[in-house]
Amino acid sequence: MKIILGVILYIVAAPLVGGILAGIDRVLSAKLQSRVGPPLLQPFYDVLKLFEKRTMIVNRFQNAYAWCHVIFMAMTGAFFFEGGDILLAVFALTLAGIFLILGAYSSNSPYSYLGAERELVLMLAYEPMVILTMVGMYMVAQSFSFMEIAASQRPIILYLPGVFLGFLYILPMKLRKSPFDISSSHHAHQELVRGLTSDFSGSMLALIEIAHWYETTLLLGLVYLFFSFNPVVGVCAAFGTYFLGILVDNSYARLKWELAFTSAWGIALVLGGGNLAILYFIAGG
Amino acid sequence: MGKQTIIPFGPQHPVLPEPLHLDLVLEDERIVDAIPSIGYVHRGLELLVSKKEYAEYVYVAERICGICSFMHGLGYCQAVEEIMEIQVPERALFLRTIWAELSRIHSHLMWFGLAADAFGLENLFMLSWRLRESVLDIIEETSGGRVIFGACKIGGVRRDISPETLRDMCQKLEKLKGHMDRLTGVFLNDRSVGYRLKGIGVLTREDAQRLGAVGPLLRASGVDMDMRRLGYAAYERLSFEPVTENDGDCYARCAVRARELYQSIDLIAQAVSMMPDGEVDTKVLGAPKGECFMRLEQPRGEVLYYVRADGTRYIERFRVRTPTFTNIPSMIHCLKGCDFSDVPNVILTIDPCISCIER
Amino acid sequence: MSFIAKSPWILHYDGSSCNGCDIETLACLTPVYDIERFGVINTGNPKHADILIVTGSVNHQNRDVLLNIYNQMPDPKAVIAVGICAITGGIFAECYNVLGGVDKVLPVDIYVPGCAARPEAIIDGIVKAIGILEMKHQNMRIKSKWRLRWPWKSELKFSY
Amino acid sequence: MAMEKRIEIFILTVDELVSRTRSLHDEGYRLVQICCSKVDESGKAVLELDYTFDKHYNLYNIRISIEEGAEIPSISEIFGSAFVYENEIHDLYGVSIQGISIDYRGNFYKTAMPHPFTQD
Repeated sequence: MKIILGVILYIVAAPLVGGILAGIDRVLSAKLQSRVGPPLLQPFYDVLKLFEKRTMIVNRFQNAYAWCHVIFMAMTGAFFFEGGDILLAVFALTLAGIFLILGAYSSNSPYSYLGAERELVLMLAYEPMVILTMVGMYMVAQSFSFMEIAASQRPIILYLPGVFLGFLYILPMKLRKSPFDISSSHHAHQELVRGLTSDFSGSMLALIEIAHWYETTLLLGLVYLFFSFNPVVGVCAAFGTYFLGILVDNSYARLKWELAFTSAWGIALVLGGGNLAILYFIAGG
Repeated sequence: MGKQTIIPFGPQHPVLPEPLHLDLVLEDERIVDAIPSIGYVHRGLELLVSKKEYAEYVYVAERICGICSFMHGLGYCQAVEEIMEIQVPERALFLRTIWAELSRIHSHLMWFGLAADAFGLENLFMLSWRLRESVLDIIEETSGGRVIFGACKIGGVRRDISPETLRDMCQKLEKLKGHMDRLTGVFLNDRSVGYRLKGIGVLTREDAQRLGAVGPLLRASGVDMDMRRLGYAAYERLSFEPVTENDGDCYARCAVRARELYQSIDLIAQAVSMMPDGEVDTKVLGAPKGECFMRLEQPRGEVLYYVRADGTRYIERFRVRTPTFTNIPSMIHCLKGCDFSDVPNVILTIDPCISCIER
Repeated sequence: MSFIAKSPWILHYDGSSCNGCDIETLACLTPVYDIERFGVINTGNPKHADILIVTGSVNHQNRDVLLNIYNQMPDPKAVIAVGICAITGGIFAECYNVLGGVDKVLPVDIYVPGCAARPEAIIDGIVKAIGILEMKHQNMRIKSKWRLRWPWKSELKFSY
Repeated sequence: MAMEKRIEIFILTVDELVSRTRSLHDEGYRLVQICCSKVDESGKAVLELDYTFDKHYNLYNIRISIEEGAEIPSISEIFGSAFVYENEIHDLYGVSIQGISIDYRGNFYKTAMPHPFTQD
């Protein structure tokens, strides 16, 4: 019963947190650009407006994919925050991403097609680091369960500083922020128009936006895990990471997919792999 | 050989607000061919000479393009003055120079913003356009308009600038220099910007000359050519050296424009210090008869006007060859072989002005 | 008050303008004018846009492009004609290749005069267009009896 | 450097065009523009093509006169950038130019009427 209540609470609260964060992002970005910027609740207005709009679709599969995307994204978070297996959560997250890619592929527009291709490359780029993060957490906490990792009194960050830095590096890819907003960006001023979401409109776009809020919450939850020995530090670290993301977003040009791919693998190998190897030898020796 | 995809780029595209249409043939993400097609902005304004009198046509000439509007008006006026052998007062020549250089600063700052937008640095876009507003304020203060300001007319300029305003202008521009240092510093020194610009869309010196490139595009390839050296308006009496770079890539084009910003401020300061007193326009009587080629240096490069008049109040033939038109072959050349993600950078570093191309 | 009034997303199309009105439209987004205060985003994608801003007159070639863009925008939507060229053709009305103002092709809701239209005027036009969007939304609501368009009520309307 | 005063125009026939262009190219000239204008010569419409070249800020003009609808050779083999001007002249004036390196076949400008600049 407690779990079901928790899941419901998560499903309601996560998009609210994600939406507020998106609002903070837009206000802060505007301030960094010496503008006034929109109201804090602007992302909610946007999504509610999109529900008011008529939805134009290219084919019906698109709707199904958008729905699957948001459902799997919500489910992932539910697994994760209700103490499920983080490994399972990460695979469900990947699946949710795949549904969005399929949705973009299903429309015939060359822009969403290229966006989908780039998103696949990005997925290849960030996935190793995500897996390494999970492995690292297992090595420290001796468990894949979220509850047990969160409950462990060991400061995971001290054992996994390299993994944490690697995770920070791939975070902009997942959050669709500069320098890695290659497949789809918040500001549609790139060669792919809106890339992945070019062909979604109205309520389908709103669903994708909500899914993105779930994803943001989930990823910040993963950051929290590194600092879970002290909840206050953990929450501060999660928000701090997000603000760092905003800062980086505003100070870097968009990079190209080759660099995104090679650098993400390099960092996963050096920082992630190196960290795990040291941990293994220390633990073993 | 990979699968080929054809990406229609434009006419409505967020990277390039103007309606240029390009069919990009892609192999994976590499461009193998780019086929431009134009005509979305074509109005046929060269034919308007038969409907507007020669003195009235200045307004049309100014609206060839809203960015270098003053220079288009200036070029047309100079061509007609050349045919009619009008002596333009000294003061008017200096005022024309000042407005032309202000237009150049505003155009280059606008370009910096659009280029930043093209490589996804929104913050820099906002910064450049904020600086541009201060230049627009100066233009508005002196002429009354922001982008199309109708300050030029045949025989002189439409209004004078008071000495106090000129002094203020110099101070404001001097202050602007400090802000520009920050802006150009990011463009020229930031690592991620350099990654997007260095070695992209290289145009060698030979190719640039063969393909008829002009303006900053040509100067970035190491060719020293600047039509201001012809000495029109007051340029004859101002000292300056054309800015050149040798690499010919997007970064070099950025660097050329960055240095031209400072050059323009310097030229304005020189013009203000040498400003003579006197009238700002002469009376124009009669109608032009004859023909003339007139060349100017616009922010985008060399522009050529051809005016042929037969002694009536209507000009017989007016032709303008704009810099972007002659830069198209270079643009196609640069696009081939680059990545799809470089397309906005390459197109923007040519600084395209589509309404100039198609008139 | 509906949410469309809080987040009007614009799409900018340059008909055959001289760039004067274009750069002023873009200037609206930048720090001095900052139209994002009203929740406006320049989307660049017709499928996401609520307001179509057209600068410059219509000619034979961009007529179809304009219609295509308009048809790809989901309802409710509004059209703003910015600048004298977009209203009547302006100084170019006599050119052989110019059809005239945007209203020859699309139903225009707001006319913003000027050559070039000043950013203040453009912002005013967008704020007025928000009122029109809201009215159109009310009409849609009366027809469909739904306040929100529920996601499963989408229609197959556009295909390539 | 002084302003270009009265322009020098060298009037050539169509046959001389390519050879003169080639020699200018070899001398290091650059193609500035090609311009077409319609003139009335004693009641007969004639098209005048101006080929403008530049070297060290000095203009060099070649002018050829042709009748409407006549054929002329392309110089785009010599000056790569000539193809934009030649396509433009073809679309706006209806001059058929043989052997343009990138030939749009009348699709460069899509205008309301064919060859608008020759209409009265």
